[in-house]
Amino acid sequence: MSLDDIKLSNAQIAWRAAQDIDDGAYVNLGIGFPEMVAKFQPKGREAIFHTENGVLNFGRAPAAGEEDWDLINAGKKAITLKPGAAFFHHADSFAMVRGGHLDVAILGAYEVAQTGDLANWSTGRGGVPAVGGAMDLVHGAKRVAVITDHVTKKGAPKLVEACSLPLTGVGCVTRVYTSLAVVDIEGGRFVLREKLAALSVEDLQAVTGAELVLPDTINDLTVPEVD
Amino acid sequence: MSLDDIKLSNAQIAWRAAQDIDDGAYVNLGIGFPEMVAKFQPKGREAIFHTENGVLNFGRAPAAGEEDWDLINAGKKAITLKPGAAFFHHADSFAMVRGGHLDVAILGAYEVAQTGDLANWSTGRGGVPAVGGAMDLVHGAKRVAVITDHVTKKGAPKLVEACSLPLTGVGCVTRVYTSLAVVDIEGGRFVLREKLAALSVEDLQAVTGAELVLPDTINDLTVPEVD
Amino acid sequence: MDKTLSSVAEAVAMIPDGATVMIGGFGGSGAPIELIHALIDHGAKNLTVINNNAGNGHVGLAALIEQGQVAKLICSFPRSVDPKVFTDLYLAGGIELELVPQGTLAERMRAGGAGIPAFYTPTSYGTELAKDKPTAEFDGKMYVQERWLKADFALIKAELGDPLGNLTYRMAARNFNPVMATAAAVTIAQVSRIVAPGEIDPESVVTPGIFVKHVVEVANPAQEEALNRQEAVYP
Amino acid sequence: MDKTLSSVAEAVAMIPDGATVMIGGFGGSGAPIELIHALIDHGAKNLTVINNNAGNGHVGLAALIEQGQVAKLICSFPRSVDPKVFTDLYLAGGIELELVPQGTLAERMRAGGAGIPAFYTPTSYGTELAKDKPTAEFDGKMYVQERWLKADFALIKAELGDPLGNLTYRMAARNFNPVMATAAAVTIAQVSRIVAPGEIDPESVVTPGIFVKHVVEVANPAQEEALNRQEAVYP
Repeated sequence: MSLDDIKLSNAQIAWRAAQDIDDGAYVNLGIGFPEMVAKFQPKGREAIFHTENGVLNFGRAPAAGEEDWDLINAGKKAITLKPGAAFFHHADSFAMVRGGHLDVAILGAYEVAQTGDLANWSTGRGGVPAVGGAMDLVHGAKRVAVITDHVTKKGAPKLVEACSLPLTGVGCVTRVYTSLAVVDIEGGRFVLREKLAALSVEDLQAVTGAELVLPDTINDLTVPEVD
Repeated sequence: MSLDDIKLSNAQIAWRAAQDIDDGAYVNLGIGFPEMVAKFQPKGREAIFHTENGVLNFGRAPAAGEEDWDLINAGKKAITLKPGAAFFHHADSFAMVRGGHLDVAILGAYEVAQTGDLANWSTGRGGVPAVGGAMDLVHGAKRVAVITDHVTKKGAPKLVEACSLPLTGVGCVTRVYTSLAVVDIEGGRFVLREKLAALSVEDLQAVTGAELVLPDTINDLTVPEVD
Repeated sequence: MDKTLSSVAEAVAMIPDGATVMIGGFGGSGAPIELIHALIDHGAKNLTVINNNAGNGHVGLAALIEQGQVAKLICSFPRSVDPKVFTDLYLAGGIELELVPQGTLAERMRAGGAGIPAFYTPTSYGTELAKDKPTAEFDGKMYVQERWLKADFALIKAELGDPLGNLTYRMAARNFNPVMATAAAVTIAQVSRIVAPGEIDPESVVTPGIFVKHVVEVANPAQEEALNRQEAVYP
Repeated sequence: MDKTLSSVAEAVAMIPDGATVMIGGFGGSGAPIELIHALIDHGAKNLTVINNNAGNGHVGLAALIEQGQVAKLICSFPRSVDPKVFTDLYLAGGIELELVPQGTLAERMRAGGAGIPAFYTPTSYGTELAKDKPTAEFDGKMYVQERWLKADFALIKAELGDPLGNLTYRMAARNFNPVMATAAAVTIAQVSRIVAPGEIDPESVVTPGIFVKHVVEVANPAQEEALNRQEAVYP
């Protein structure tokens, strides 16, 4: 059995992360893959999305041709407003982030360490460095979660004892949603909460770069087909 | 000749201070006596007044009975708005003060030292201490001026070598308008710029608690009758 | 999501003894009189209150102090025309006072709301209010280090509010209210009118709802200055 | 008082070689394209530019960089879909880069505008962007000390402006513009429309005029994103 045959798609990882977002939660979704989480809010719940460039309570992308390029998100994609939106400037926007007013931030990762350290801004390989709001977003949100494939494209673990890439933040991540499992970070350890039923703990441990702590209850990670 | 016979009234001191305020200057006038300066803007000039509690470009007091008590100045007196006014919150208001955006702040004084130190918030005699915005206003304005009687009610100098009362700020005052003279503070010395014509330099020095530096030109302090 | 509550009594019921409470307003403008009076009725004691002043007359904050509910006051200017309640209690040793320059008070709250644990300001350098505070030199000038200021609750007064907690204010009644809204764990706003989401232009929102936990409508709110001119007393 | 100027050329004529210039905008929204293009025409060189990004395509900031007028860029995110101009120059060693986390960039400007010479933030603690910066512990948590950021000029884009310099913005084009307005010695705002004093509701003013030195009307301003979709090139 290849991991590729059973692993969750990005959309499925985003779906799983979305299930943990409460109604009325203030949420920032990182640029790219994390933006997908907004699509999968459970029925009856409505989170309020924040974007660093100064908008609260934005909605879906407008239809092609309907874009107003003064109304964009941090990924520079066109957005729309929901009723009860607000505009504010960048300093106020990051006061919301850094001041602990967001309930959840969901980010991508190159590596996550069992200490909660996150590396997601630099591959350390030269070129033009760019950090954006990543180093701010990992601080202040009540819960900082990561969504990621469980391993790199080359099969190397992304959940590790210590990050090898330049850090985005120290001890900031509390939960990781991967293509194979849901793992909490508690007391400097990875604690396995959910895993795909088709995968043994041993197989999961084999593709994880640090020891998985196994609590009494490990739930099946069950995600519908979504896209 | 008694000083009381020739000295300027408070209104006249305020008039003199008003002559140094440029058209379009952003000005904060301290509570009480300094508020009087607004009355004496020279014709053709219009300063923009700032009040700590979050208003720019306010005007005169409304007629009695016309007050709206949500529209007040830092002295809690009712004010009116001029066209082009703006409201803002307290942190933004003191960002204007501390950030150096005001052109002039004019304050009262118990004592001013030749070093530019100001004491104007506490008589040091117990009771309930209260500082308000005084310690903020002495920092940031491009020019911090004081208006004051030249001596205390008991005749003691208010321009001194070093303040004896609790300080409001260190080295912050650059010009003092008194009931007898206009004195600049430069390089830790009082430099006499203007004095009442009826008063000799010696008589002025006698009621001043620190040496007055005498430049080549000392102008007459000439103020019309005003009230 | 609907952050509206049905009464000021319900809004303040959650405030326990010993809480730290920011109360908006500058003098009488922007003071949430109805929330304060509800807090008097509620009876929470041993409170630390943060306000610019110490109340006036015998309503609002002055009344809260008069009822003996305030153990400590953090403010910039506890003197005023009629500060008798606070003055008498303070001189009798019945209430603790932390005196903070007004701009520093506002900036400490702003820092609390913005996740800035400490900052440097020229304000109060070389004065007795900077005693025992760390200082540092930047670019040849001396500054005082100040810490953030946060609270368990903020009681604020706004003009319009919507169910998401977005707020506008009325003229100079804005003052400390938006800053306090950011610095408290639980911000409770009394508003003159609750409107539907979207009725407040997103460009004109002063306090975005993320800073507000509860909104309660108080139509035609009392104005402290007006009450005092009528020599009102609460309760 | 009338802060209006008659043209963008007049507005930027005062910017000398070697100046530090904040330029508003986030991506294409809120970028003062006409002011930037006037600055290209003006030709000031050896500039230090502060912006969130490094420009896109061959207009606006990217064009200013392409003309070789920028010696140093202070920004958070110099990568984008079409960052070729900056990338090529940077990799060739032709432009200096100071990389700052986005929230720290905004807060450093806010501090510059507010007279706060330094502050502590959790952002970047333990990362290579905090290398050589002072750190301190508050309440058991570690923070990095950051310094204020100021500029000689700010070129910003607003929606309405009046002769006193009061400004409003348009949706998310607000972004860094109001913060930069506070942090520059001379702030020059291009606005879509100049209105009479009082036409902007005092409750809705976002940037009070005290922060603005000059206002110049640019009706129907270009939008960077739209220009780039047309593959526009300047000059």
